[in-house]
Amino acid sequence: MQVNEYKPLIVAFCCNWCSYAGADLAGNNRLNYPAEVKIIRVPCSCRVNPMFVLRAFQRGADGVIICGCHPGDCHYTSGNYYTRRRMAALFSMLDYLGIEKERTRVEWVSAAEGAKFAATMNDFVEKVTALGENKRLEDLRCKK
Amino acid sequence: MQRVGVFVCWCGSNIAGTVDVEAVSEALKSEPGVVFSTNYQYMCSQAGQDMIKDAVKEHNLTGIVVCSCSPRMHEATFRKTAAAAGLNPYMVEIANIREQCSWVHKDMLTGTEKAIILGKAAIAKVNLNAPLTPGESPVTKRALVIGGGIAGIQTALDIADAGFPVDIVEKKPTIGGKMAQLDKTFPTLDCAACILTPKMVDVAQNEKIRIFSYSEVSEIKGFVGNFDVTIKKNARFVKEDVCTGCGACVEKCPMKKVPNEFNLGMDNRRAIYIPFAQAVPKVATIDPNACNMLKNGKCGLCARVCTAGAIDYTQKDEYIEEKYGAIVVATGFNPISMDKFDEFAYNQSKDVITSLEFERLTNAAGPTAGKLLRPSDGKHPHTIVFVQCVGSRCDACAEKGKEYCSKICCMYTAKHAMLTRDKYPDTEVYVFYIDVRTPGKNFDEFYRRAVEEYGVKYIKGMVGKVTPEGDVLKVQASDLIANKQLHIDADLVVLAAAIEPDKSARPLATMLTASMDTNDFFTEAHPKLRPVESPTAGVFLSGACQGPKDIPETVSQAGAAASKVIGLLAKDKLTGNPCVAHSNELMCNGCSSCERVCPYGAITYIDKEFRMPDRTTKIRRVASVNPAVCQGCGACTVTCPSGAMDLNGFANLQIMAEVDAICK
Amino acid sequence: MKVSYFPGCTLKNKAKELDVYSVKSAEVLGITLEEIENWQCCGGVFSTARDEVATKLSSVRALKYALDKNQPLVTVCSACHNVIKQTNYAMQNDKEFADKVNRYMADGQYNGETQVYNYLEMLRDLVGFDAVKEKVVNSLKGKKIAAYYGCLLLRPNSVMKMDDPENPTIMEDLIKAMGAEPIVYAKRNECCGGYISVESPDAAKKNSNAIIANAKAAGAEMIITACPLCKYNLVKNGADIPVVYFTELLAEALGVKEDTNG
Amino acid sequence: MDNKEYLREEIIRRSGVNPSKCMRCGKCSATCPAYDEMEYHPHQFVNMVESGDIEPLLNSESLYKCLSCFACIDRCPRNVEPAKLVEAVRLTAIRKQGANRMTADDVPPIIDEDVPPQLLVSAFRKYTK
Repeated sequence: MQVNEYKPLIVAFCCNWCSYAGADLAGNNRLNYPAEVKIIRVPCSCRVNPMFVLRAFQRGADGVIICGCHPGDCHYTSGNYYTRRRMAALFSMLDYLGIEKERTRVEWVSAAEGAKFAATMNDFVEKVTALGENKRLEDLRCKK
Repeated sequence: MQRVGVFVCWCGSNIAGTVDVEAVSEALKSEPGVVFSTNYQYMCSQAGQDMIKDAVKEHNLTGIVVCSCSPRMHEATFRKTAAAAGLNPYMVEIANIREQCSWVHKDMLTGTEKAIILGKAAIAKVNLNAPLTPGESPVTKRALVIGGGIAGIQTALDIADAGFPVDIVEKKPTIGGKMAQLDKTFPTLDCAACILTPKMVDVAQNEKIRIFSYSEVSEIKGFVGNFDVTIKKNARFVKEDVCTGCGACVEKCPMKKVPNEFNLGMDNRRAIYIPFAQAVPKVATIDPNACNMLKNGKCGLCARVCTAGAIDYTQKDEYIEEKYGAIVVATGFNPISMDKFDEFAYNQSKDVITSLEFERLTNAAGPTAGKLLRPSDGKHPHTIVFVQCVGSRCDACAEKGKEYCSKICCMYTAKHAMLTRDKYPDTEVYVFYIDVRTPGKNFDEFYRRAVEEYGVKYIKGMVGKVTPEGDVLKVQASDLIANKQLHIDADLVVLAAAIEPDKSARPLATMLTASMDTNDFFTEAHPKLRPVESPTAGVFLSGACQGPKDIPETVSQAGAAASKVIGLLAKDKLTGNPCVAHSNELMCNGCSSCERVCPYGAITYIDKEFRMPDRTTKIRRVASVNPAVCQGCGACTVTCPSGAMDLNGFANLQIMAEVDAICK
Repeated sequence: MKVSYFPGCTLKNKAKELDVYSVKSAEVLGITLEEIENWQCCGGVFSTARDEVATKLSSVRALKYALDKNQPLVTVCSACHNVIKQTNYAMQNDKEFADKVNRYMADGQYNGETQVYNYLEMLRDLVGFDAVKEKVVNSLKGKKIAAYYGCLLLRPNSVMKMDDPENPTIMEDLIKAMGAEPIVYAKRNECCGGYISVESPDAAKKNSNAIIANAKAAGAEMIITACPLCKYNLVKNGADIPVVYFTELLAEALGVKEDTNG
Repeated sequence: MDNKEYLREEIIRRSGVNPSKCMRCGKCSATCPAYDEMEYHPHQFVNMVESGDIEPLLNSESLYKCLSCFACIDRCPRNVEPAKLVEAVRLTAIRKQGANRMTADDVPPIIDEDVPPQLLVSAFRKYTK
């Protein structure tokens, strides 16, 4: 029996049109990925405010992944391009603050890529697990 | 505080097999706001839905959380249930504990644990939900088609056929566009005029269609269903409703040396002219840059010979305002200028021509009455070299040319080559190609026929230099298969010039707030699934304004655009998606950031009066979202530096609450 | 106005007409060509290789000299023009190359600041062909002159940015300004064969003959050029119409040719 | 990295050219004034460098036939700039010891009274290191 095995906390933002549907497809195909991944549905990956990512880390998340439609396939034409640029800037700032680059990721998952979704999540969780708990941005006042 | 009801679905064993539904409904009972929590075998069944309705009444619920399958599956179902129970449908949140929980996890303990967290997140969100009502706007049942080529003609005919009035705005004196200039059409070789002119007549005779020829769109305001458009009708100095198109004025006009644009300047027209015999409307137009009467008040011959009294030298530009429910862009294409490609000596020899000029040279109504004669000396050419991909498929960094394939050139070049060999078997025809691209019905067969039956010499390679010398064109080219440099003495060189969107497209896109790519082609709302719609609601795309297209493709896209327009005009009212952005005017600083990122042009800035604390009023510039146009992507909400912009249904606080619930 | 002037190797012996008449004509047009002190040969051909540094240093020194005097740099010979302009472009756009070069520079760094003009560009952009026209005292009216650009004046266009590389007009405009009739022919921007006449005189002959034939077919009575090597190849390969440097005609039109005879 | 691969990288680095941009239209060879003198033509240079087949080019006379007229550079629709590849390969060949193609002794027979210094300077630039 495994006791006290470290389980990271992962927040995944998925756009409604591609990645959330991709996650559904992973489910339809019964493709396993760790339960540590919790998905929040957003209309478009560009709806993800850097504030949300910071909040997640502040509240103790160990990794944040943002999934959107592939470039050129955005339901709203250009939203994922904004995501790509915003998050590149945010992640490099987080890296500077000590949130390792492996803890943050933007991934393009289409509605047909259930397998990719599961594989991405497995890989991401594995990487974050290897890094261990995130203590950098955690707000101790939030700890119960 | 909301009064939330939680309904955990078993989905048979789909959920209940991996998630302890009882434990979930029990655990969620103590969440803030939850006043009722239960579980049931099939929540989506009639019995399950009735259970929800009853609970709403019994416990006075103001919010509902269903822990079930994906919201993409049954969100709509449960919203209807809520509405039936008298609740606002947007007070429902779904926790996806099937696709994203029970189906992907095997262990009961982890499944249950995760389902509880997902449930908590949904409860945290629904606590912040507010009732939303979709906006409604009326639809003006009239469509505007901009551009009167085959794309615009077909779209207008199809819309009119469904019973809606359509206006066509065409900047030239006649509709017909590029197709009217063509000789034959591939791959069937039927004559362009024979199939186009009956359609032009149909347009003219259709009671539902109005043609604004020699006109341009000068202003567009409003949004889907409610566009206010100003059309500028240029003065043609001929009363359209009086002119009979008899042509007496044209015959008598003494200004005979005006380059004829319809024949691409290869012959001349008069200062008063009708572009071609089958023009629609068949009305004369005076070219103010050429007419002596208009320039210096001397002449007036046309007015004297016009028995109908249609000539009016004092006519002024006229502005017409009209309302439309939908706008179709059909502005078409033009061959690019050959100025930057003078290694082919287009500007140095009259006998180097573009393919469109070749069309006119072989057209029975063209400057040579259909005889293939060299523009320089009127002699029959015996050796013709066709050069493909002139200006197409160029590197983005190159200073000339276009990056894309112009798509139609391979086929029309094969057509030109074949027709030349058919009519003049004594003519040697060379085609220099990089690739021959013929992906269309009967296209490759057509090209093979040109090679195999008509003996057209296709050479894999490119022409490097054309040197006019005496009356020959010395063509230096490569033959990559033979690994040779060829030197051909040609009589005529025909360049398959790349095509580009019409220059009027860019300012039009600005007026429409429709997006364009870097090549000035209009962007479609979705490259695969919404190919004839612009991302801007109510704006549709027809023909080559969206990308290079041949006639069959243009016509099918025109029909598709028409059907989308009909679908829109058939509605009396448009119901919007209530999950749209809105701006907090007190926080907005008027920076325009949101306006710039909005792909739909849904955001405008208005000057609004605000009461200041000292009881004065102040005018401030603030963002205003048009809910009928906004599609709810949320790009603006993140861009807004002051946090004034938020999105209904996916508000900052709601998402933050979800994050908190998950991270607890 | 004073400008730095890079004459180049051939202008001091075989192509004196280019050098002397350039200076004289410019003087008439209000520009003083100040010859760069201790200039060195440009090398004749620009090596496009990014790691070829030493062969470009003489050009950089000339450019730096002009920068120190705060003057634009003017060349007449097509080859010098080509090498110096391409070197200048590399100094502006290839950081790695510029760093290497600057390690050889004795006093001060150079990063492509100098503006380089060919004499023709100087006439067009600094003097203006209308101003040239006003100064013409011996109109060349009636002469049918074909301008021969060769390859070095115009290409690569992304660097030279002198004129339309396929249908240039700068020399034709000069011919018009001098009162003569320009003859336009397509081979005016084709290569004469250049230095290949060392190894394969036949190849140079073939190229040169095609150019002469093309010019003559268009009605040329005379060919003008800015490049000594072009002139050499055309003349050596049997041009039966005169081939002269454009500066010679310019001096004639401006009435300063007699002064320099002898 | 084997020698073949190294050579390829070296040529690409030195020339600054990306041969994979070529779409094989052959316009460089169509426009080349020295085509007939060459064993390997401009489009073949691009193709052979791309596939790493550089050895035959190093031993070919074609290296010394390019006139540096830059016509292929200007007219290439894909901005591949074949002449830069020719130059880069030429330098690889000629920078080897003893690979100079021309010496001072070769000059006197060439000279006649009209030969401009520019001719000799240019020839030395292209035929020697």
